[in-house]
Amino acid sequence: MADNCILEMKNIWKIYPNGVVANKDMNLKVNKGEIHALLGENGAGKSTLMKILFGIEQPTKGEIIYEGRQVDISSPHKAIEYGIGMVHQHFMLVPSLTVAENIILGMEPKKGLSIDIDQAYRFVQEQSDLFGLPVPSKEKVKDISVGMKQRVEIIKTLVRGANLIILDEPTAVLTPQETVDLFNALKNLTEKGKTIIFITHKLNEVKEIADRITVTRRGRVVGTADVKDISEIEMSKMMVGRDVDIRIEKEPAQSGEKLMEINDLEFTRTDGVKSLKGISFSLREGEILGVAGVEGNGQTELVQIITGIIPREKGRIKLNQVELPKITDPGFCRDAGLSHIPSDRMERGVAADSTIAENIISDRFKKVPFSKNGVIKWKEVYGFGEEMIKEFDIRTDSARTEIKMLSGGNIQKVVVAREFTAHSKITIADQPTRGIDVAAADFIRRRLVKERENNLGVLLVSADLTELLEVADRIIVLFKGEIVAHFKEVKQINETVLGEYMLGIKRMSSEEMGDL
Amino acid sequence: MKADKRFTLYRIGISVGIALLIGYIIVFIASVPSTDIAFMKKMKEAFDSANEAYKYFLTGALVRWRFTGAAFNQSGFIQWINEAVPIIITGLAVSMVFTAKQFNIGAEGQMFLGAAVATAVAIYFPGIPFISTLLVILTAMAVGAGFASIPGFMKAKLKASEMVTSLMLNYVAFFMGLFIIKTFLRDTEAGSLVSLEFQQQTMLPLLNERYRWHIGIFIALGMTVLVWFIMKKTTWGYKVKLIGDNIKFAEYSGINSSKMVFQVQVAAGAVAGSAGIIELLGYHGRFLWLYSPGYGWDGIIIATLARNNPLFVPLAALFLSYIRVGAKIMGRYTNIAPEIVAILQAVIILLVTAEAFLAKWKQRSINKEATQSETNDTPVQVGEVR
Amino acid sequence: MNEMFQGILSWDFIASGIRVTTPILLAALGALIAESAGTPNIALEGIMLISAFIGVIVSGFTGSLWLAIIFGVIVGTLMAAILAYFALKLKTDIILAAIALNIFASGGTIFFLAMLTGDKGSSASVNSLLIPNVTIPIIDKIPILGDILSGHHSITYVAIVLIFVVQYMMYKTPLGLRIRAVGENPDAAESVGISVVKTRFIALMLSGFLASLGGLFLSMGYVSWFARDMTAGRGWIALAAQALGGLNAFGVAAGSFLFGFTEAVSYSLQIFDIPYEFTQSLPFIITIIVLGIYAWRKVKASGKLNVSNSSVGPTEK
Amino acid sequence: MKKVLIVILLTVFVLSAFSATRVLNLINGTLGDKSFFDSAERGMVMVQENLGLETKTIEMGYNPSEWKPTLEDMSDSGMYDLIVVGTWQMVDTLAEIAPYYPEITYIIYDTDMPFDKGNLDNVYAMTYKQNEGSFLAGALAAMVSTDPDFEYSNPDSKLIGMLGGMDIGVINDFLVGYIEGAQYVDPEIRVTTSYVGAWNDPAKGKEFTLAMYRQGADVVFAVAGETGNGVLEAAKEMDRWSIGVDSDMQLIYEEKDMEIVNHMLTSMLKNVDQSVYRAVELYLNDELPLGTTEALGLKEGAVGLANNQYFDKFLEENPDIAERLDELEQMILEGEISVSSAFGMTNEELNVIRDAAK
Repeated sequence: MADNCILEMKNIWKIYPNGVVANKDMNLKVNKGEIHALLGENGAGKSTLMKILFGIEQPTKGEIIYEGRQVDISSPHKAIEYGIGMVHQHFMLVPSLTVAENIILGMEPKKGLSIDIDQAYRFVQEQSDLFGLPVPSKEKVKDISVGMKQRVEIIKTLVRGANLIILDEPTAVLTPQETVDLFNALKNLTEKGKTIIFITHKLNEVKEIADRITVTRRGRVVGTADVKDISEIEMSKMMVGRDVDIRIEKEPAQSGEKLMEINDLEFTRTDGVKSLKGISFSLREGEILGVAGVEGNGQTELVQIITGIIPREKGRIKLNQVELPKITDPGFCRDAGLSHIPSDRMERGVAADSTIAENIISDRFKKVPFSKNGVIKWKEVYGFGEEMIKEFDIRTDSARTEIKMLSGGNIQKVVVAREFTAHSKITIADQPTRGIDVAAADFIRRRLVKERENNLGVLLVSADLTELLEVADRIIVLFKGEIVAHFKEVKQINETVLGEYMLGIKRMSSEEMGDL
Repeated sequence: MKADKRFTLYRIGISVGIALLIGYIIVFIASVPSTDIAFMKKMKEAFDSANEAYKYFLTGALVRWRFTGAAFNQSGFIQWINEAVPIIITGLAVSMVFTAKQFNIGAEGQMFLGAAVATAVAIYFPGIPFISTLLVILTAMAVGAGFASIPGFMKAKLKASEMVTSLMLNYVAFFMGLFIIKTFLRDTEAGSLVSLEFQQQTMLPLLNERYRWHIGIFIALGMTVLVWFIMKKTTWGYKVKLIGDNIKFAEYSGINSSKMVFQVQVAAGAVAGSAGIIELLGYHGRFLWLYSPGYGWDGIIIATLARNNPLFVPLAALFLSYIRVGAKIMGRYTNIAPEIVAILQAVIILLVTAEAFLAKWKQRSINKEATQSETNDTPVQVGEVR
Repeated sequence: MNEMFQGILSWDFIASGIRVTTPILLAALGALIAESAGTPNIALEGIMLISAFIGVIVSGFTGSLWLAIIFGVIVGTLMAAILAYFALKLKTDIILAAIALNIFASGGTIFFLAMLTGDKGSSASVNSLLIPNVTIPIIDKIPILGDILSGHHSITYVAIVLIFVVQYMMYKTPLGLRIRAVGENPDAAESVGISVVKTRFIALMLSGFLASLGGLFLSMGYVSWFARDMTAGRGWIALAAQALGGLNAFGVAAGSFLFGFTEAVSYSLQIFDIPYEFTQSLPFIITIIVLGIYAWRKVKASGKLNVSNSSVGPTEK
Repeated sequence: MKKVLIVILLTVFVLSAFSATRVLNLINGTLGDKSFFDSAERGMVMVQENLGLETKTIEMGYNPSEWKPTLEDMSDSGMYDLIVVGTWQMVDTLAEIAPYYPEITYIIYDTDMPFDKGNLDNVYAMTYKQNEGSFLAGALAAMVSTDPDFEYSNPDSKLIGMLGGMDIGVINDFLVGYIEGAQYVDPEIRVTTSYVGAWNDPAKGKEFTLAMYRQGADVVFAVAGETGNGVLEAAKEMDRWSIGVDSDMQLIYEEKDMEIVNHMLTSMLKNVDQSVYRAVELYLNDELPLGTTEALGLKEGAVGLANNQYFDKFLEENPDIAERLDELEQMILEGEISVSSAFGMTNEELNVIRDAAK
């Protein structure tokens, strides 16, 4: 067993400059040729540990032993030299370059001083044949699908001679079918002698593919085990430290008046792709409408148009009986009674250098009691901030803490605290639980259900099909800018059914869909 | 985090120290005599004259060194305060746009053109004490605001880089200002291109007649409090901070970012517009700049040193003007050119803004704090780091 | 009136335009490389100034033209390396660091000039050398073509060649590919083992190298001495030229020539009764207008009006 | 006897040690312009070398905000007995400060002082009749421009030029003399003028001059301080003529670049150096007419064309030009020609003169 060990990370500590302790004395042992799952909630420290292994971050303390020798991985360049490759959660690709250029970047074949581009295409062709992962080498990366991008990423690490491949939550953006393809490819790779570390927080995937697991929690390693010796329940206990009641109980929907009406919505992206092709649907009081779809099929545009961030090309939107103007104005939408939990909290949901309280009042600072005659009443603002911290269980010592000092889950709670206390009739929740720990996610899902019980409407866009099936009352599926399916009875379907529609394998007729 | 603020202070202190040390070394090298004498003697002489130069540099603004001994240097002190006035104002203006993360560096042009146009009012409007002074300053502010609206508009509506446009406009403002003075306001009796003299009653009251200590410093401090209030206590200031912190978030929260970008640039332009005319009203009594005096650029240094906090702006400006006055006094009494102060300024800016400078030291202390609290087993936030 | 057109239409005018363009072009190409790497270099002004100064001082004190050129280029590149060190290693805001270097260049050159020559205004008392003009043998004899093509300063020819070299480097060589990758997605570059810091260091140093050639041209060709602040905003204008031309060397060259010729026209416009303040503002006003139109077209194309989507100009990273 | 001698010597020594006059020269710009301020500095060197006085020069730079504190601080320091300043730009400042320091004597050159306002009994002012000297320069330029014998002239275009640093009184005083001199010799000659707007931008000076040469000017008169150096470069590059100003620029450039010297006709001297030296000498002899302004012109030798070896050779080769210049100079000295002055002219009056020469 011991001589089979390819990697050992010993007593790793990582303290970030902002004081956040991501890794506390973590240990990890990986055997050659296995698929080793690194399991843990977001914020448990598994991504940081892998960043250290790949040389992106430097450990504060600790040592790494790779193939029997102690190594100092000071940069990704070093890691690649040792034969360590990593496929990141957010793809590390240059959109305006071609697939081939992305793959050969840093190891360009040369003819004289220039890049030998023909040689590059040949090389990419050879390699993708070798590993059975075909890619369109002359296309620009910005034009290819998510699954394809991931393939490019894997080839990128393989052509650099990676023997140990780290995959950081690779299935998060994939459809079930694409996930199956990926798993097959991974098994194929281990047969060729490659070792794989697989980061995830999805228990079913671990069961399906991994040989061994290491579970992490709050920056510490809880334990390592063979997958066949451990049940999902045990795993989840190790992950969370307590039993989690995964199912959310809820009453059947009592839908009332139409809150939001979308009519024949169209949008064309700057690259000329028509990403919304005449979408119509409505949201009623007291229901959660789920929107499913593979990323890039129009969900982002849909949400951004409804919330007034980008202008629509055609179509009409009514919020609470108010017609939305053509110009972009998120403020108008808010005034019309719309709340919005954005998909990327750091991009749009918070201001990182501002305090928690400042973030929570961003949509209501003009109103009493937060300001009067244009002068902000900071006492009221911070008082309210403290209230929200209590109500939404934000883990921090004060409302004066800057957002950047919080963990992802707590940041999302700040966003949610603002959006759920805005007293809006409609809430658009775009990937509301992405990348946060299970407890926080659970909390947010329950709040969404509570909104619905208060006779408000929620539009839930999520890539997490389990979440959709659990929380939504109705689900529509978007494929290439069109609604291809509508499920009125969510309880009767499962992930696989949804996946078929999401990939465009099946499509409902308008009669089947019924009244949207 | 406490460590954060503490290390910012350390960093500023150490940066200033390093800058002064580098300056000393340069002065020392410049002081080595070229005569053919023994090495040790040369070193001794250089050491003596470098010390002499630094004595003037560090204390000259406050102390007058005579053969008979030291005395308070009233003129140096007043020059120090007077010179801080325009750069406090431009520092405030720059800190406003920087808070909104707008790289508008047009304060120089706004200040110059504002002063040139307001000169007309100062010459021709009947000299009513206080009222006409106020009117002159308001005119300069209006001109500064108007001129700032060009890059503001281009950024807000056309998304043209405000840095390039505001820079180009500095040149335009300079030439327009000179043109206005030359064509309409020129004193034809004068042997140089200067405006007619201002109305006597329009001039700022003096605290000290002899050395022309004018009340500009109080105007500047008043503006500091005003800008501080606006930026920290009003909804408008909150909006400015928000668009600076994360403009997409501000838009998402319902703030009209284009409007705010435009407004903050115009508001800062108004502040900057008054910087030049206040000095003219207090000190010179007419428009006499043939070269742009560079106060807008100084504003950038000061806003940086003050970390865009209006309350720190006067401190930074007083610091800058202190070392400048010191350097000039040094230049008068020794052979060291006062331009050495530019080298010090550059070193200070580079080090003060270097986030990673002393970071290892800081990290060590943070690590210590963090591991300590870990071993004490108090709960510590576990963070996802972006 | 007549003389005016004589002035503009003469071939000397074209030569004048090319001469005015040369330093701007070199610095603008430097700006292009730095911008492509995602690290805008606004210290070009200071780098040009320092190189102009070093060239004059070294040639004056050693009498060697080659030493002057070598030192001028080395010091200019070194300035860019200092910028890179502070921006990339010590995490100073790159724009503030560059402003600091510009302050250093402006005051430092005067300080050292006074220290070395006793004068604070110009290096008039230093017998500095000139980098020679080049006469192309046969073409020189052809009437009009000869006037246009031959007899320019050596650095001018170098600058013209560099337009192609830079374009080739950026779009055909591994280094160019890496610089663009680092500029567009540094994480992606890092993930394949390209050192982002190193690549940006190289890009900034290349930009410093190009700008320092522009500086040497100013003091050893355009005129034959160093004068305080003699760059007179050319480094800034180069940034504007780059903003006009985007990330394409030919576009940037076109932007530089637009600026150079506008300025040359403004010299000739002197002869009219137009106040010189107007003619001298002309190049800047035209730049603003062109930038405005360019930005407006981009806005129209993208159809988005929020500031956060801004994608014009050098502040973008 | 010997003892007495020693006592006397000692007394003289001690007295001189305490009373040795220290002279300060404040430049409201920078040195290195090779013309105006450098000339003043030469005067100080002469004072030091010939009169044995201790001197110091401070360059105050071009920012007016620095000037008054410097003058004030140095007056206050008690280290100097005699302070020399120059140009009109220092008038207000000096008028304000001089009354506070009656023990110090101030000399100001190239400008008048408001003596009628009183209280300035420790100030002596000198002005120069640059219009007289420029008259000769203009005449010379016109003759050279229209004479087909010169390699660098094009007699078809009756056009000469002047590059001014700024559109201000002193410079226009040069211009008026220059135009009148040129038109006196040839009424058809036209004079083109450019103002750079800066005293220290030779690169721009060069481009402006090139534009004038392109337009057909044969001779350009550089009246722009340091900026004017660009004129000399341009003349060399385009093979045309230039005329220097204030200092004898041919002598300054002869070591550096003979090509430039060969393209210069001469320089119109404004002998700041000699006049400053003269004033200091008068001061030492207690003969300085304090409280007054002296206007120094051709008669006093304060202005005029530089008579160096190059110009002498030129005049030798062109005796008719030499003769005509002599004649004109005599006429000015005898008052037969009275050259107008730009001082006190309104913009309109000035434009009339300028337009007449277009």
